[in-house]
Amino acid sequence: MYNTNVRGILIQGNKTYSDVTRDILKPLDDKVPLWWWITVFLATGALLWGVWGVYYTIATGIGVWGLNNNVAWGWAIINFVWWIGIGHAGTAFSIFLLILRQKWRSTINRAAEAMTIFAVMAAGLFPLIHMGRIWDGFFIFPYWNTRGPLWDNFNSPLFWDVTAISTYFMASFVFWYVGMIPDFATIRDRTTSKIKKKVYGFFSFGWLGNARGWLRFETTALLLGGMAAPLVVSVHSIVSMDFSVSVVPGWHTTIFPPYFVIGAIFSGFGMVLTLMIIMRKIYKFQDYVTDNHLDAITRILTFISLIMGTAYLTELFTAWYSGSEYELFTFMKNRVTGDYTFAYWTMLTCNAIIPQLFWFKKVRKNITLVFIISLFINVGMWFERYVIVVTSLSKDFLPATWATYSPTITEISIYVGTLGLFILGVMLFFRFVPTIAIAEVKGILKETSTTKPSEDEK
Amino acid sequence: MEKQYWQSLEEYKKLKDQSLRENEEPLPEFSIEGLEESEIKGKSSRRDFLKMLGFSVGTVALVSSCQMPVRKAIPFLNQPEDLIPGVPNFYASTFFDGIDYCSILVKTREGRPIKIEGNDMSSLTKGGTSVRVQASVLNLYDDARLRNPRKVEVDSDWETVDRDILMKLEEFSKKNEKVVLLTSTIISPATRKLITDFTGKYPNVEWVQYDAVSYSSIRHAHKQNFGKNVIPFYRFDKADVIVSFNADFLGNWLLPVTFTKQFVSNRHLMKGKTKMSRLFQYESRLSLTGSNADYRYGIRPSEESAILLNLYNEIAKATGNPTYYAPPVSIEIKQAAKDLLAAKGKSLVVSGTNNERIQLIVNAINEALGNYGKTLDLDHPINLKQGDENKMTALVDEMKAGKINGLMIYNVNPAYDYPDREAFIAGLNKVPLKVSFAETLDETAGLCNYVCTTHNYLESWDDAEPITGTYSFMQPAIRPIFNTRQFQDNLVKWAGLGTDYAKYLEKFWEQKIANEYPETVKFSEFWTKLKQDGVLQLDQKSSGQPEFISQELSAEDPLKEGLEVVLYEKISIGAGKHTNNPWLLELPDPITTATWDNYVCVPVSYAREHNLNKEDVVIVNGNIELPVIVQPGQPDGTVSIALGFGRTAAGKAGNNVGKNVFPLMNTSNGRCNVSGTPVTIEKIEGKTYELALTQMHHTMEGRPIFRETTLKDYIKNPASGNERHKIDEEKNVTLYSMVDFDGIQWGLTIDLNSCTGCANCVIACQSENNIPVIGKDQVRRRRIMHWMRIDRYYSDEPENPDVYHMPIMCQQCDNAPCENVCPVAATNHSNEGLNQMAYNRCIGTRYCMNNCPYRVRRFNWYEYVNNNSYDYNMNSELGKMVLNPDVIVRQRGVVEKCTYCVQRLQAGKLQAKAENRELIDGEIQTACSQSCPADAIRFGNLLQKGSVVSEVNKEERMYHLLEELHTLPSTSYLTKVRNREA
Amino acid sequence: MKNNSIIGIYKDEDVFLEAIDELLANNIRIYDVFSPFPLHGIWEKLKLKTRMPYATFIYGAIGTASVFAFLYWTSVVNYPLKFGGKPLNTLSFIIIMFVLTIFVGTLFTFLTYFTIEKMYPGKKVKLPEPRTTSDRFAILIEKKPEMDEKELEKITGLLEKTGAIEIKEQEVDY
Amino acid sequence: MIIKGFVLKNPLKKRGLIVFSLFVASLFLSFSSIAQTAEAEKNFAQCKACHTIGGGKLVGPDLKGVTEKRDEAWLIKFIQNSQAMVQAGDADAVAVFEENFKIPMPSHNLTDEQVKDILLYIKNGGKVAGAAEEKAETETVQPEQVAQPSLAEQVVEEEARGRKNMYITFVVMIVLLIISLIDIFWTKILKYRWIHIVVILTALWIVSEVLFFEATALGRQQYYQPTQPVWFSHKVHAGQNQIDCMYCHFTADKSMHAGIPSVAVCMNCHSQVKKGKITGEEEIKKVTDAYANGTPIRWIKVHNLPDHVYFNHEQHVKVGKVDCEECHGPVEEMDVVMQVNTLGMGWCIDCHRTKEIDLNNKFYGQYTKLHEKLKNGEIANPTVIDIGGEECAKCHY
Repeated sequence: MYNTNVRGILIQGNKTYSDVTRDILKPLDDKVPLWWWITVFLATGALLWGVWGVYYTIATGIGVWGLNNNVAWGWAIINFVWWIGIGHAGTAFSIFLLILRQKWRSTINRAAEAMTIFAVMAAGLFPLIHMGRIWDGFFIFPYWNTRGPLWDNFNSPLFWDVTAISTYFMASFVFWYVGMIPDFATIRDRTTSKIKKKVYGFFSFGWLGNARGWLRFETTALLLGGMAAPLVVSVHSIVSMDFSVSVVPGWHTTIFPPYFVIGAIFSGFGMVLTLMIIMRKIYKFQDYVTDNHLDAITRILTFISLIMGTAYLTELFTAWYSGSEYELFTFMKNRVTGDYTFAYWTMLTCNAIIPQLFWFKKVRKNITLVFIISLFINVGMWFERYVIVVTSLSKDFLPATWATYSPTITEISIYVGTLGLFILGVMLFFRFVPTIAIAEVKGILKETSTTKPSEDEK
Repeated sequence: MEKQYWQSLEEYKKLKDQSLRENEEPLPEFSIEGLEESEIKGKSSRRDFLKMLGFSVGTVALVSSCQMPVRKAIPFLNQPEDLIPGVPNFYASTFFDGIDYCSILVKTREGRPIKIEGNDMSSLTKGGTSVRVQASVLNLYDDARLRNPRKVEVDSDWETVDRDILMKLEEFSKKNEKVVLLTSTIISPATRKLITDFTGKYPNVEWVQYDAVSYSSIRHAHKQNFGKNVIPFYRFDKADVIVSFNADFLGNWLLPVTFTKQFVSNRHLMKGKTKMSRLFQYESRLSLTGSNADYRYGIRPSEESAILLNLYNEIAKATGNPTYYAPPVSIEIKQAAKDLLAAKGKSLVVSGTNNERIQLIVNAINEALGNYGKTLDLDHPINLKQGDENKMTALVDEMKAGKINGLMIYNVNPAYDYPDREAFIAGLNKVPLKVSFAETLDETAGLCNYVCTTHNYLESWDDAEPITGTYSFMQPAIRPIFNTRQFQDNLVKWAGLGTDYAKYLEKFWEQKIANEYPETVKFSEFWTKLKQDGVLQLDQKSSGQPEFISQELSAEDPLKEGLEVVLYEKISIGAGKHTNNPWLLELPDPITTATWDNYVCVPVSYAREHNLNKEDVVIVNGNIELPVIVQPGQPDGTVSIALGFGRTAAGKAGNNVGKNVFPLMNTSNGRCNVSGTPVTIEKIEGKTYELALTQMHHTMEGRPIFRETTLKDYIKNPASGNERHKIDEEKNVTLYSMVDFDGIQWGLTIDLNSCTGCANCVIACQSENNIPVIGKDQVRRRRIMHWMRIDRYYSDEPENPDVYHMPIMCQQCDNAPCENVCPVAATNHSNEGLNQMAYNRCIGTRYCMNNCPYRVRRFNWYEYVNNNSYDYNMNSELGKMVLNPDVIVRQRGVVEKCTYCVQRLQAGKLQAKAENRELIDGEIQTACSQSCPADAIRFGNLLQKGSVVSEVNKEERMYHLLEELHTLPSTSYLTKVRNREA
Repeated sequence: MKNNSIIGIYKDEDVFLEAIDELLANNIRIYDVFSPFPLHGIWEKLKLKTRMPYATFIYGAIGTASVFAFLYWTSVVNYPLKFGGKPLNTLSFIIIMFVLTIFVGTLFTFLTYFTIEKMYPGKKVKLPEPRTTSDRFAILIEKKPEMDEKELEKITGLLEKTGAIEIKEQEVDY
Repeated sequence: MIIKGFVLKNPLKKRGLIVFSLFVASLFLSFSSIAQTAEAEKNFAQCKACHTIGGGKLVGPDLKGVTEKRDEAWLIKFIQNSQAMVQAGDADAVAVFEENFKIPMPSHNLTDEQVKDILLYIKNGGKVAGAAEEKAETETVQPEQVAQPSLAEQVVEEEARGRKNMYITFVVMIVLLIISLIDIFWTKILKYRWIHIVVILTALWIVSEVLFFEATALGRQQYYQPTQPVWFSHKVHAGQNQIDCMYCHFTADKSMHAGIPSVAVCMNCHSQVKKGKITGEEEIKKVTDAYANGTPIRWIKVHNLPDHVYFNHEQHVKVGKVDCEECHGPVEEMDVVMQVNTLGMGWCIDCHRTKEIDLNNKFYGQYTKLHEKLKNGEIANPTVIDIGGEECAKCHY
């Protein structure tokens, strides 16, 4: 129906419908491979270390982190923003491309959305444990109480954060789950295992696949997508307002919302790239996640990277143009030069310069290089948040209060723990959920295959 | 009430013992963790106080067992028939620890002192206090305090101790064997009389006064020049030109609170006043006074006499006095000489160096300028620092020779602070009867056979005569917590003059008044008023200006090579008397901003040459290992180290903090001087020691934070140095309408021209607001909890920088950035312009801390109460009694900050309402403004017409900190004006 | 819904779509259609419509209004507190209203979806042809009691003619 | 807040209000008629503990005719500080002291004018001229109060019953919830799903209501009624004997704490009154023993606020002129004191929102804008919140 010739063939290998089903469900049906166990073991270990970190923090006090009177936010917030950024890819992929009717998203969106869910889960952990009195954390909800009743401060970006992130998580999860229902039904109807039939039957909510069902399904998906699309913009805009609403030099800037959203999509796509390359390698999904897909992502990344570079330069320009000595100091003497030069230039190199290698077709086609660059982007985006949070706080208005910050082992453990959580989540997702949206792939099979997909399994 | 109390106490004890036997464990209400049973036995009803511990509950059941001081002491402000729980009582009293004097008011709640305030009726301190005075209330609740008298290292009782000592005393007296009473300087006329009485009874007793840091050469020089062994009363308020040589009179020298009051009284530039004094400071380290000087010159200690003599010659030439040979010096003195000559009779030259040669030159200069009788008052001399090191040296020699049979030591700790402490200890060991009158088992008390455990000064009766003719009165604000006895009580008892010093004191005064001032009517009325006021001024007939006897003046040749050490007393712990006070230990030094340690301040040039960096470790004179601070303003060829550290028997907080440098005292010229000992320092390669500094960056980076101008410019344009203010005001446009206050808007102003940076406000705030002490490690992590801090900046010349002290607390912004970002509405704005902070609502996101441009918000990173990791006063049942019951102790995970002492505001408003009247300007004061010795901090209602703050805010010097951010603070600052030619 | 149906099963998407056209052209009422993925063309042919977008719009509108009402009431009427010199009725409400509108819209849309689809966790269904969720397409034609042999034969004939690989008659219940 | 059936309507609250309003009314009326002696009546309340006017001797002598018997100046001095006079050796004072078994009359913090007023009041035979009718009205109410002595107990009973009902309902709802959940997924006995839904929703609603109610009550002590070490009845003292609250809790208008009286205060009367109406000698003996042995009685504090709340009695009693009953309930009807109000923040705020401030207090003169608004008619009656009574730092610091 929609010409996707621009992108060439989306699914390679002349798959039939049953091929698709079989290929995608293969990881679920096969014996659990050793590497899976090893990864899960390592991830669980990391997670447990993180759980220790969280326990230690809550039991002893935030003092176990390296924060101080001046730098009251540190790794926790850096990691929070980093994870939230990564959590943008899924929604950006599936929703923007859904609305734009980009068919090539079909093979990637499920994994990207899963990534979103786990990343948002990891992200959501940080504001929680970051509270000094987590046991009173429910104060943040404007619930009816017997204190007057006393409500919340609706001016606070943290309150906006709470609403935005919970909405985002809810919307992403619903969107992801609704999309999986037909696939669960496929497993339900196909499997021979009784347990699987029961479990997937339970989660498939009694899916039929009749015409009316599909109509409502598609409409719902479009509606949810339509509503979630502004969320992609708003969530990270609101996260950026945590910073830009404040008076701190280097934070107090109007460029933050677009800059953060773009940055989030950048880091999200970077992470998608990382995961996709691993996934197609392990599961031999080259036919589904084709080189063309990767090529498309790298092109987008090149473009975003240019925007990022522009944003960095704009920040510098604004600082200079504002004439504010505080802004100027933060940018010129505390980022470009100064104690945090390393972090700043790492950020700039990884985010704005290295991805420019994608201009070269040779680089784009070299999967190893693409993989390495995608890792660089992840690192660069982490440093971006580090630069924003730490440099601004450590040297702000009154020089007498300046202080440096370095993380403690507890903070590192919690970060590693969230990495463990994320990887564990992804591993479970690989194992128990069809990693590619079967129904959607089948929907585009016809248009993109060279032969009839209706043959039985080959 | 009184009788009943005693009755109940005895019975109470019985009941307690019974219940212990019956239940095998203490009743829950009365159990107190942390104090041993034996330690508090006999004081059982203290337990009720212990129970109350700071939280605002103040259980009223205590009425029946609440105790007052044994005798009814008449409170200062109002006369309650009784002690009312929940209502503070104020007792006028006096702080004197043998070194510093201050007239104070003691605020007590439910019978326990919780705060020291300045007594503004005192003609000397005028309501000011110093950090040590503010923090002294914590010494009352020091865990290191002895609970009982001791006999040979074990607790004993008074009967035994009395019997033993009396027996020995009589024995020695019969045999006429020498006993020495070694005390600190005693300024109490009654005690002096008592000692005379005591030595009258026991003629074999000799009285020696000893000061760890001695100023005896001033007395000796005046003896030579005027025939009077006195320290004149300096009048900095009458001096237009002050030239000070190593006299840190704003920080430590003699009467710092008085001198600060005097000094700033001549420097307030309000309501168009354009005259202010000029201070020249020649000094061998960067002192607090030097940091406030208009002209400051770094000199080597050995250069001082030469410079002074040159200065003298310059003046003598102009005044026609004889001149003497003076070695040439490179230091600029022309300006000082010119100004001094221009202000004859209105100038003052002082030197803090304990060197007779120097003091004689100083006297000669002052005489040549005609300052005696004008800015130096010989009729009302200062009675502090009466110690004479020659007597002490003789005593130590005699002790070593075994000629001393008894030594009674009161209020001094020579085993720690005597320069040749080994000699003292060796001598002490040869003395058969060693009696110590000490509150804690300090280094000296630990070596004694008997420790007659003394009261804290807040439990004692006494009087004081800091300068002749001006009296200050000390009365107990609490009944003794432990089984202790005042030093004077012992003497009274042993001399057979009764049982009780209080009665002796009253009789002494009755006689004194009857003899000297017979016209005074009823003594009982006089006595009541004295206890109410706490201070007394009695006119002394002037004996006339004595004849000046010229002395030959000479100067030593300055050293050119090597390093000379300058020892100094820190603003916080002084010479070691307060080393166990955690508040003081954690008080950042006003100059270095270091807490908890002493260190070697080395000059910038020396550090550059020898590749020394901050926190490198050096060995001083081959045996003292100390970290280094590269100190701007430290003169070349000198290093400075603080005294008072390195104590081994101070208590849990003060033990083994820093190193003892008393052995480095300079005793070369027969006097014991803090400066001038040649030292060597040697870097230990690769070894560093992290100091607990509160400030890492020392310049303002050209930002308009601290604004200053010179007097010349100020006269031309009162807004000079503050031009930014107008521009910022004009730029202040807003989307929203301005906040509209009705009736009350609290405001605070800080006059940077008056503020000396003495940090009194920091401790006053800590004491008032239950601010925890967090220890060295946490300070290193930059988590100090002080709500109020004093930022210190240097100007760009590291060799001799200008120093800026800037007190900063919550600015109570009307457009507070912190308020906007709190998600749970824990901080918001009150209708009185306060930036409120509801601790119980806070969930600890710390967003407000980030968004406060002034960085005045503090986070409770850990539970600092009842936590063994933070074993300071808040982890001790005794120490917690100092907590202010009106202010909550914050939980872990909560952000806290200055509230303009909202508890005081509420109490003050309530008083006005209850008395059905309007608020009077100045009746409500915050803790910091109440006791500011420099009158730099003023507090009041901005909306009240004619209130001090609203008037001050009209000054052209007024600006708000970071006003370009449009935070609209309620706190304002006034620019500093330096009295400089250019 | 329980009835007896004639089920035609197809293998190929194109054949299946043509078969539907054929059946509709022959005035045979198609009871339902099953496919492994959404076939966009079918809905128009079967004249299927959904009013969910309207519902979502209403949810959103209600969300916006109620959130604003809540914010206004709490911070202006019920317990007014001053924050940083901002007016009580602040611009900040816009952000919360925006986000919570989406929240309300999303939540109620998917609840509506599950409700009208009568889907819930653990619901058991028996598909007329299990392979329709994988690689088969099915057309269901209700076998009404009033239908005679001829009509039935016509239906099966048509199904066979349009390329059904299997035709069965069975009682369906889903 | 709690749905019907769980709500405990507090009958005390209403009755307390009536009593209070009558009290206020009588006060007000008498105040307006002869201000001076009305105050005297109030002041005389503290005398009533020991003296009567023509009612015979209690602890101290009958005061009828005392004004004729003694010189006014002497009386003023004696009332203000009797012990000082005794010790000073005033013959009359010593005589009176010894006549009355050497029970010292506590000194009173009254001005000369106030004492004169009281003497006038005594002269009038204990009546406020012109206010007799109102007084009668108040008196007629009093028997009613006394006639229903079990009000406090009723509340406790009702409260207990209510709680029991609540817990039962809670358990029933949980069971219903589980059953319907099981049925909807597994057993499927009931065909009509909407019943399940209704049951589940109702159960969830009620369960969360109960949980909310319980969570709110955490750390609060409404209806707390501990047994005290001495069986002391406020009903007898404050109710029947009409002793003024402030006679014993004399610091309530001076301090943040109302103060629990020392044993010495009890002994003012109980050095004479050795036998109680209800408990006989036993309980009073505890008090006299405590006094003799010097062991304070360890009362149990009934009304407790959390540490983070600063509450000041002086502000409310003296400045706000809030009656004791408004917060403490009708203590004069309670044998054993019970906390009748929640003392929660919402409860405080509710009062602050409605309580009008006394604009006659000169302190409020500085609120010029408020006065302007008042003049312009923008505000009718300024309440506590108009001067910041809703703000954090008024109670939390």
